[in-house]
Parts: sequence; C-alpha cells; structure tokens
Amino acid sequence: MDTTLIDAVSKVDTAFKFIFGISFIILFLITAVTLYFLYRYSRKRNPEPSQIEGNLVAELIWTIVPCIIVGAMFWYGWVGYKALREAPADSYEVKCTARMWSWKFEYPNGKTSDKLYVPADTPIKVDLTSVDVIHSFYVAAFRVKMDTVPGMHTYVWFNSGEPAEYEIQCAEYCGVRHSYMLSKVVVVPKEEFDKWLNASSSATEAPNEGEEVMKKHGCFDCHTTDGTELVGPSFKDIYGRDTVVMENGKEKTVKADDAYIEKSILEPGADIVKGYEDMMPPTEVSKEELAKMLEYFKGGGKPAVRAGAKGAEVAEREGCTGCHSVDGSEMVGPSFKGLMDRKTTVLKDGKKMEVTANVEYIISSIKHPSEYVVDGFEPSMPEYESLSDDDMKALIEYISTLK
Amino acid sequence: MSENHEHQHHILSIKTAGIILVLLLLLTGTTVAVSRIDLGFLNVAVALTLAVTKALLVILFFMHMKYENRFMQMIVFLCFLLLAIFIGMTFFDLAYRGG
Amino acid sequence: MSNTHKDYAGAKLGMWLFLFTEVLLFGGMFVLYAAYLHEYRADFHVGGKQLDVFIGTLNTVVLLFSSFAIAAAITFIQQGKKKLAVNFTYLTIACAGIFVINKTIEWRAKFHHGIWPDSPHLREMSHGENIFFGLYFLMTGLHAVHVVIGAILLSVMVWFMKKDVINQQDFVKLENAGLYWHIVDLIWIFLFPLFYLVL
Amino acid sequence: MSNNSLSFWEDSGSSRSGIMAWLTTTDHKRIGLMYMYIILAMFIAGLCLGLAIRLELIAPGRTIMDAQTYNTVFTLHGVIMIFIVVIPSIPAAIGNLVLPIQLGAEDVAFPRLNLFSWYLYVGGTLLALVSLFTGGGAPDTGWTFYVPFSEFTTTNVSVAVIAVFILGFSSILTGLNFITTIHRLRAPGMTWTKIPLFTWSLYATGWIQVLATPVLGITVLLIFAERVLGVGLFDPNKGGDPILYQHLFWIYSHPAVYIMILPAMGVVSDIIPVFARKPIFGYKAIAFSSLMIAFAGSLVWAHHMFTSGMSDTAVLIFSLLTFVVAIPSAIKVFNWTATLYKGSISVEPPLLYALGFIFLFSVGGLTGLILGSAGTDVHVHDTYFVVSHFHYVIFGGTGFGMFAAAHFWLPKYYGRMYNKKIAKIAFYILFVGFNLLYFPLFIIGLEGMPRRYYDYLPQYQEGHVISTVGSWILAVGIIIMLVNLWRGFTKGEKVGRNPWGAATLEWATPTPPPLLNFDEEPDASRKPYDFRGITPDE
Ligand code: HEA
Ligand code: HEA
Ligand code: HEC
Ligand code: CUA
Ligand SMILES: [Cu+2]
Repeated sequence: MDTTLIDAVSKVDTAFKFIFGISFIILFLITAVTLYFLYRYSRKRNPEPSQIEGNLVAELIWTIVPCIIVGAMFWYGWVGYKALREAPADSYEVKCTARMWSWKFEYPNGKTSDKLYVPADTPIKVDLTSVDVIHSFYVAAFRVKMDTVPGMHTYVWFNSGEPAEYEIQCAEYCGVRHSYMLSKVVVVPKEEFDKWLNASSSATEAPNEGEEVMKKHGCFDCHTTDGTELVGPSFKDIYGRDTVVMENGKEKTVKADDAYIEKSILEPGADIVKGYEDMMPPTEVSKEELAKMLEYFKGGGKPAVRAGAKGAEVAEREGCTGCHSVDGSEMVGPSFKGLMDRKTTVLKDGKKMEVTANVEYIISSIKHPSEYVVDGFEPSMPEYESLSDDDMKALIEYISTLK
Repeated sequence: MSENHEHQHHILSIKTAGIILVLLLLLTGTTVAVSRIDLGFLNVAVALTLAVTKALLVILFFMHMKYENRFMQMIVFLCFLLLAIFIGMTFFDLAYRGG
Repeated sequence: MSNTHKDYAGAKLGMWLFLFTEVLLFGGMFVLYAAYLHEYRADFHVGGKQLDVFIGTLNTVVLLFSSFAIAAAITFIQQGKKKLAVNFTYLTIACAGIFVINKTIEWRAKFHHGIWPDSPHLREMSHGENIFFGLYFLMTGLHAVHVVIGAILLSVMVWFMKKDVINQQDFVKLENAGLYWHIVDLIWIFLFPLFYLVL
Repeated sequence: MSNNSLSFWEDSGSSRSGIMAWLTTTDHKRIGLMYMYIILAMFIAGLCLGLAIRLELIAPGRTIMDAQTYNTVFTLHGVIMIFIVVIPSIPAAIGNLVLPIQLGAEDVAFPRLNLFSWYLYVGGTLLALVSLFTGGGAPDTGWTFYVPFSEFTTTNVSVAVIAVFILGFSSILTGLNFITTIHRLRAPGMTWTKIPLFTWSLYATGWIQVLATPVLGITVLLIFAERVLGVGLFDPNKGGDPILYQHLFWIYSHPAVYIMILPAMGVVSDIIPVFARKPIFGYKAIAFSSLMIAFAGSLVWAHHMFTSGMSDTAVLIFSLLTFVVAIPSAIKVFNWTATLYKGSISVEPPLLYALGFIFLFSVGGLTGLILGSAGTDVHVHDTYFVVSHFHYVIFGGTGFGMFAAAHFWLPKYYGRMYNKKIAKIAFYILFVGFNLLYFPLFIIGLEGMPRRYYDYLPQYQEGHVISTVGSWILAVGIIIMLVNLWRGFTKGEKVGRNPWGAATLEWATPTPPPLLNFDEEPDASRKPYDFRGITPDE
C-alpha cells in the first residue's frame, strides 16, 4: 500500500497520542502533588502555615512552559488537519447528497447508490452537499467528518485501503431520524468495483445477497457463474434443469429444485453430479443464507426480479425509506404498507377531507407533498418534482405490492 | 470610593453643540455627494470613514465622552473594538472560503 | 454610604454599559451585513438604488438635529433653564415623530412595489437583493423600534422635569435618556450610508 | 448603620410581610436566595431529564421513549441546564448573596434593577416552560438552535427563543449591576488589589455578560424573525448562509462557557486559602487571568465550527487562539495547587468540593485541548467525547463550584450548619458516580459514537451501560447532599460570625447578616487572605 495514503489517519492519531500523553502526565502530577500536600501539610502535621504570597519565578515558569506545550499541541493538531484537507490530485471523486435521512452517492458515470462503494487502495474524495438541513458525513475509521451544508459544497477525502466495510454516521443533528441516518463505505477490489460501476441494470446495483453469502463460504473457489468449469459445475442456469447424478454408483436424473439444491449444499456427498468427484466439503449455512442462495440460483446467477424490486431500490435511493416504513409501523410519514387504494384523511389548505389513495393521489403526494397533508403528520416531506417517470412508475408498482 | 474625583460636571456649551451639528450636517452632505461618484471599492471605505467621523463627533461631544475619565473612554473604545473584532474575525472564514 | 441612590458616576457607568449592549445587539446584524455585502456586492448596489435617498437623507438630518436638541436640553437643565430644557426635549420627541412618519411613508412605498419580507416579488429577485431587503427591513425595523422606545423614554423625562424629579442638581436621568437617544442616532449614522448609499 | 439585632430574614425593610415582602424586596440577599430556589428547582428538573436520557441510552433501540421525545428531552436538558441553571447559578444566586458584602457595600448599585432582573429571569423560565406545552410541541433543535433545522421544524421553537432572549436580558442586567457595584460601592480602603478573588471573577464575568450576551439576543431574535417572516437570512434557498448563524451563535456561546466557569473559579480561589490558612498564591496572577480569560475567550468562538465548512484559514486562526485561552486556566490551576504548599490544611467539606472541582475541571479542560486541536477535533466533534468534555467542565466545574459555594457560604445566610460528615460522604459518592457516568463517554466518543443519537450501533453499548449505572450513583450522591444541606439549614447547629475563620468582609458581619449587611463599619483595608489573628468561632 502506498504509505502517503495512510498518512492522514496516522497524523491525526499522532496528535491524539501527543495531547493525551502530555495531558495525562500533567493531570497525574497535579493530582499527586495535591494529594501529597494534603498529607504533608495537614493541620496535624503542619499547624503553622507559612505566609507565602507568591513567587515570581515559579509563576513565570508555569506560564511559559504551558505556552510551549500548547504551541506544540496546536502544531500537531494542525498537521493532522492539513493532512485531512489535502486530497491528492488523482483522487477518485464521488458526489454525495445528504437529505433527511439518507445518503445518496453519485459516481462519475452518473450511477447512484445509497452506500458508498469505492475501489480499494485509492484516495477517495467525496464532494458533499445537502438538499434540506445540515447533516454531517462521518466515517470514524478514516477520522473524517464534514458537515453537508445546503447551498454549499464541502468535501472529505480518505484512502480506501483494503476491502472492508466502514460505518457512515450522520454527525450533525438533523431531526427525528438523525440516529438512523446511517450508511456504509464499502471498499471492494478495483476490478470488482469497475464491474459494479459499469453494470447497467440498476437491479444489480448492490451485489446481491446470495452472491454475498456464497462468497463468504468460498463457493466461488470451485464454481463459476458464467458457464466455465472449475472444480465443480458452473452455477449458470442451474435452477430447474435436469441433472444426471450418481446415487450409490447408479445414474439417476433429477430436477434441480429447492430440495435438491438444499441437499447438495448440506450433504454434498449424497448425490454426486456425473463427471465430478466427491470433493465438495459440507457447509454449515443458516436457514436465511440458504434462502438467499436459493433465490440467487432461481435468478440464474442473478437475483430474481421480484415485482417492485426496482421500486424498492428507488425508494431506498431517494430516501423514502428514511421516513416511510414498509411494514406498517409509523415513522415520520405514513407507512407504505397497504397504502395503495386506502382511504386517508388529509388536510388540503387547512381543511379536512377524505381521499382514496389512488395512483394520481400518490403521484401528487410525491411531487407536491404539501398539497395533501395526511392528517396527524407534519408537512415535512420534501418535494420530489424531478423524479423521472421511470422511477415514479417503479415506485408506484412497488407501493402497490405492499399489501 | 476610589473614583470620586468627578462632581465638576462639564457643561457642553450651546455654541459647541451648534458647531458640532453643522459639522455633522456638512459631513452628511459630503457622504451623499461622494456616493454619487463612482470610486469603486473606495466608496465603501469613504462612506464608512465619514460615518465613523460623524460617530466620533456624536460620542465625544454630544455624549460628553471627551470630558469623561480615562476609564470610561477606554471601555467605550473596548466595546467598539470588540465589535470590530467580531466582524473582522468572521472574515477569516468568509474571505477564504473555497480557497 | 447613603449615596447608593444618588451615585451620579454609577448611574452613568450603568447607562454606558447598557449602551454597549445596544451597540453589540446591532453589532450582530452588522456582522451579517458585512458578510453579505462581501458576498453580494453587485446585488446590494442594485438594491440600494431602489431605496429613496431623499427620505434617507431627510431622516438623517432629522436625527442629527434631534441629537443636537437633546444635547442642548441637557446643557439647559445644567444651566437651570428648565423651560428651555423641556422645550428642547419636546423638539427631540417631535423629531422622533417625523422620523417615524418618514419611515412609514418609505416602507409603505416599498410595500406598494411588492417588496416586503418574503414577498413573491422579492423571491423572484436575485438572492443578493432578497438578502439586502431582508436586512433593510430587519435593521431599520429594529432601529425604528428603538426610536419609538427613545421617544417614550424622553416623554417620561419631560414628565420628570415637570415634577421636578429632574432639576439643575439632579439631571442624570435626562442625561442617560439623552445618551440612549444619541445611540439611536449613532446607529442610524451607519445604517444610512450602508443602505441608501451602497455602491 | 442599621438595627443590628435583626437579620435580613426578619427585617424586610418594607411594610409588607410574608411572601409579598420577598417578591418586592430589593435586598440583594433575598434576591440571591430567590434566584437560588428557582435555579435549584430547575436544576433538579434538568437532572431528571439527564437521568431519562441515560435510561433511554442503556440499550440500543427504544427503551423508555420514542425518538421525537428523546430529541425534545435532550433539547430541554440542554436549554434548562445552560440558560436557566448554569449561567445564572453562581453569579445570580451566590454572587448576589456574597458580592456586595465582600465589597463592604449595603447593596448592589441598582437594587431595583436587580429585582427586575429576577423577574425577567422568572419570566424567561416560565416562558420556556410554556413552550413545552403549546404550539407544535416542545422544541427539538438541541440547545444550539442550528439553522436551517430550527427554521423548518414545526415544534415550538419561536417561543423558546424568545424565552432565551429574555433570560439573556436578565443576565445582561445582572452583569451590568455587578460591574457598577464593583466600581462604585467598594468600602473605603478596598483598593482593587484587595478585592476578594470571587468578586474579581464576577467582575470579569460581568463584562462577558454585558458584551457577549447581546449577540445571543439578536441571534435568537433573528431565528424568531425568520420563522415568522421568512426573510431567508440563513436559508440557502433565499441566498442566506447557515454558517453565519453558527458564527453569531458561538460569538456568544463560547464566551458564555466562561460566564459559567469564571465564577466557579472565583469560588475555589476564595475557599482554598481559608482551609490552607495561608494567602492565595499569586493573587494578581489569578485576578488578571480572569480578565485574560474573559478577553481571549471572546476570540475563539469558531472552534465549535471546525467541521462546519468554514475556511481552513479560519480553522488555523481559531485553533491557535483556543490554545491561548488554555494558558490563564493553567495558571489558575497551578496557583491553587501552590496555595496548598506549606499550608495548614484541614479538609472541610467546602475544600473537598473545591478540590473535586480542580480535578474534574482539569480533566474537562485538558480534553478541551483535544477539541481545540483541529485535526483531532474533526474526529471527535459532535461525538460523545464533546458531551463528556462539557459535562466535566460544566458539571464537574461549575456544578462542583456551586456545591462548594453552597457548603462554604450558605451556613452564613441560614445561620446553621449542615452535618459535615454526611457532606463528605456525599462528596465521595458524587465523585465516583460522576467519573463512572462521564468517563466511559470519552471512550465511546473516541470510538465514534455521535451525540444526539436516540439509537446507536451495538458496539457502543458497553460504555453506555456503565455510564447509565454511574448516573444512578451520582443521583444517590446528589440526593444525599441536598437532603443534608436542607436538614442542616432548617435544624442544624447555629453558627457564629465566622465558622471557617475566613478573612473577607462577609464573615465580619453578624450571622445571618442584617438588612444593610453591617452592624459596624467594616475594615476593608485588610488583605482578603491574611488569616493571621483570625480564628474560627464555631
Ligand atoms: C464551563 C464550560 C466550559 C469550559 C470552561 C470550557 C473550556 C474549554 N473548552 Fe469547551 N465546551 C463547552 C463548555 C466549556 N468548555 C461546551 C458546553 C461545549 C459544547 C457545546 C455544544 O456543542 O453543545 C464545549 C465544546 C468545546 C469545543 C468544540 C468541540 C466540538 O464541538 O467539536 C472546543 C474546541 O476547541 C472546546 C475547547 C475548550 C477549551 C480549549 C477550553 C479551555 O478553556 C480549557 C482550559 C483548561 C485547562 C487546559 C485545564 C486546566 C489546566 C491545567 C490542568 C494545567 C495544564 C494545562 C496546560 C499545560 C495547557 N470546547
Ligand atoms: C449544568 C449542565 C448539565 C448538567 C448538570 C448535566 C447533567 C447530566 N447530563 Fe447533560 N447536557 C448538558 C448539560 C448538563 N447536563 C448540555 C448543555 C447538553 C447538550 C444538549 C444538546 O445536545 O443540545 C447535555 C447533553 C447530555 C447528553 C447527550 C445527549 C445526546 O447528545 O444525545 C447526555 C447523555 O448521556 C447527558 C446526560 C446527563 C446526565 C446523566 C446528567 C447527570 O448529571 C444527571 C444525574 C441525575 C441526577 C444526579 C438526578 C438526581 C436526582 C435528583 C436531584 C432528584 C432529587 C429530588 C429531590 C431531592 C426532591 N446530557
Ligand atoms: C423527510 C421525510 C420524508 C421523505 C424523505 C419522504 N417522505 Fe413521503 N411523507 C412524509 C410525511 C411526513 C408524509 C405525511 C404528510 C404528507 O402527506 O405530506 C408523507 C406522505 C407520503 C405519501 C402519502 C401517504 C398517505 O398515506 O397518503 C406518499 C405516497 C409518500 N409520502 C411517498 C414518498 C416517496 C415515494 C418518497 C421518496 C421518493 C417519500 N415519500 C419520501 C415524509 C417523507
Ligand atoms: Cu442527518 Cu443527522
Ligand atoms: Cu467553546
């Protein structure tokens, strides 16, 4: 790894160590001296106090020495700060827009996501702004924090280092869901990042969960997803096909359904696909993981496109889920669950009225939320006028799946 | 009491007050006149200099500060100095933003 | 130690301290003004052109004269010429009245042009002009409030003079009210060029 | 001189009696006590809110309240503690009780104005309470009222900021009154170098109150104006700059932290020599450093804004100046410690609390250095590290200073002594509880736990649990302390003029002091920390 890149964190940490170190010594000395005086000059041991009014030399010393100490502290702190501010010229730039209460990241090619994906071992510069109130982009691991100010652009930079995930937290109080305004920096190997960046379908925007699980268990050490053969058969189009297996030495054709795949994972030795060796180790996987994998296989190596999946993504990306739940619970706004076609009491220009939440109503609620304000809620939803028609369609479709 | 050397109140003569008023009016005229000429950045500087001059006249004579003791003069100065500091130091931010 | 209630220097010191708070109260707004002037030089210029320099100048003259009048009133009370003192205080109050009337005329004219805080017309103008007029209304408004308070204060002083609470020996109340009035004038001395004459 | 047989409790100086005599009094001692009672009530309310915060945070997710309630709770906790409790605490309550007597005066310079300040204080407090129950619900902005959030939120911020304006006005008038009193009403012989250090610290505080508070006044008025008129001075959509708001806010609120700490430092400077029975070490340095803190403290406000998006140049300047303010505080700490050297120390409760102050304030102040240093502040800004810092300086500093002052001076005014042993036990419980409560917060702050978080990531839970347990211990300590004081002042042993053997003028008057403070002309030419020939007279 390029050593100049880890500099900012280490310089800041040096400042921490320096100031803490000196502070600890000073605190210790003051406490120790005080306790000693309390003991040594207690009324019992020293009934007659000396009348000392001061001592110029001593006072000069403890004025000048602290001046030098704090001068040094300032310097270390400033060096650390400078390192945090001076982004290398070749930094990879990502735009970040904060809004109540979610983050949106935009990459140079126009792709957007709600987590910050970055290539490993690269200096990353994040350009920050906000559309409503002040938030603050905080990644503790990189020692970076910067407010996102509406109407202004600020930035942070950090070196992404090795593939890993780090928490992003909102560090400036921004309202009721401030503490849920979380996201992640996901550092992925460069090639993988490029692949992800250029994948056109937004449906694969997030690496899909089944794949994630299999990566974890190392499945891809032996299986591919593109039809080529490694140690085991490829996963390409595996679901539902007829497979010839050897059961106790006899050939048999089975359909690769849920039960079959499950068994293949949990007891790999039971039936061996013809032409392969009994090499696959049994794997401990949880129920959820299994379900994710199955979904992955059903999608032929891609996640199954559920109805509304795209809408769910849009909702995530546009921050709807920052305020609306999908499970019926009430957050800042009404839940999306059962929203389609329900009857709602709304306030229009201060007057109460009953409406049915049909498609037009929902579109209007999204584009001009303040027109109909649902009774019992604050008119705090931002306007989403510039939402594309595609996204709007997806959202509506998504909402109508949430019965 | 330590600061009891007052009790000879200074009385501002009507004549002095009148002169100050005339000066103030003249300065006002000058300010308006100068603002008609385009001096670029200097306009603000000139306008403020004239305003400060007027303010000084008011403080020193109408408000009797010329005849007050040192301490009073000092704290008045301190007050305006502090305001200047507040404005000036804010510009450490504003003047260097985005640079 | 019975001078607690007749401590001339103490009363003046207290008043000056209070004046400092007024200076810094407006000071906060001057900080904003300076900052936005820096940011929106051109727009402030455009905004300033839309203010009525005549009324502004007139009001400046009125306030300067009123400052003179109250200073004179104090001189007269110190000289024992109470009648004159009262009359000059009346004069000051009259100036305050003229000032407020002018201000009302001026603001009314602005309202007629569709300019008031957050008015639709203002929202269509540039950001800088919106800020300029925002500051204009808030600062001159706050100042006008002080003019009114000052006038009330001076009216009380007239009453005190008539009751002989204020007299040739004990005039610190009038002096302090005068100081307050001068501060009001002082602030206007800055508001005037900053709004009506910005370039 | 006045009738010396009656104390200010019995002699109201007016024909009114009972509660009316109190509500119309201009006697500084009565006004001081009236401040104290309200401050105490609000302090307890604020503490209970603190306790509620801790309880909610004991585990991630919902524990006892929902997110919106949590936000209003910490806002109230902050507003009450800062504007209603700590800023007026020592100056308005103890200052009123002690300052005029220390100077050898009969009252403050403007007694009626003093009463007016109290009414403003009460009015502001009531209005703050009104804001809880009216309009769109209790404010949820945090005590800093940051825009644009404070302009958008539909909660009752408008009323709350007006309350803050009124409280600020009250604070200004108190400061103005004290400055004038110190200049004009010193007894003959009381030269500037004989003024007790507590009064000196109030002098420096007074200047901050007069010169900084108006800026807060205009700032909150602007929030109000923005909410009502929508001018847009801070709204980027209308050309405003939200960061300017932060400048204005901190131009006041940083100096305000010195309004909080200076009087407590004065208390400690007055207490330590008494129990060491020797003159304070470096009187002039301590007095002068108060003025330095007041002045230099006005120049560092933007250290609260290192991550706000202001320019790097400003970060450089304000970080540097922040370190400059640490120097006068350091001088004071060293001088206090040196005062103990070769003294004849008896560890009575006031001294114990004063020493507690020194330790806790030092911890808070030294962590302030981490915050003042730009690079490190970026990491810990708006995390629990800051929360811990300011509780150490405010509660550990001003709070313990207030407790020390109460144990030191109140027996004089109530004429009775509390149980010293219980007072000491309470101190130790407080001290342990305090550190248990706040120290873990430093650690989770360093790990990245942001403040004003209703919910948090599981890795921070351990620190939160310890901290919550600490808050219970602290609560026990506070209750013991308060009950002990209350019992002492109602039923305790009677005390004489000078129970501690102190040398400042307030101890030369009868206990409790009479209406006009002195029964005989005080000798103000004596040095305030010259204990030779003075013995405690319990
Ligand atoms: C009583 C109140 C009080 C006091 C006295 C202080 C004192 C100091 N404070 Fe603190 N501060 C607050 C109350 C206070 N603070 C509050 C309420 C906040 C948060 C506001 C909010 O956001 O809600 C805050 C926040 C705050 C910040 C902003 C943090 C952030 O939000 O990112 C900073 C940054 O510089 C800071 C610095 C300091 C410094 C350098 C001192 C110094 O004055 C400390 C000086 C003291 C010492 C240094 C210790 C004693 C000396 C010695 C033991 C001798 C040895 C010392 C040396 C050799 C130097 N404080
Ligand atoms: C004087 C100032 C002061 C004091 C004393 C305290 C006291 C306490 N505070 Fe603090 N606090 C602030 C000032 C103060 N606070 C400020 C300014 C903020 C920032 C707000 C903001 O972000 O806007 C803050 C924020 C704050 C937070 C951060 C909230 C967040 O960011 O999400 C937390 C969390 O732990 C907290 C906790 C506590 C606790 C546990 C106490 C404990 O000390 C309380 C312990 C409780 C007791 C000791 C109760 C004792 C019981 C009684 C007294 C009843 C007795 C009754 C009778 C005898 C009749 N406070
Ligand atoms: C800052 C919080 C917030 C965000 C972000 C947000 N909403 Fe809302 N939403 C609300 C609130 C509050 C209401 C209720 C008040 C109203 O009707 O305006 C609401 C109401 C609605 C309604 C009407 C619900 C009903 O029961 O009639 C719909 C539909 C809606 N939002 C969709 C969306 C979509 C789609 C998005 C994202 C593109 C979104 N919201 C983003 C807060 C938010
Ligand atoms: Cu966004 Cu806090
Ligand atoms: Cu500060």
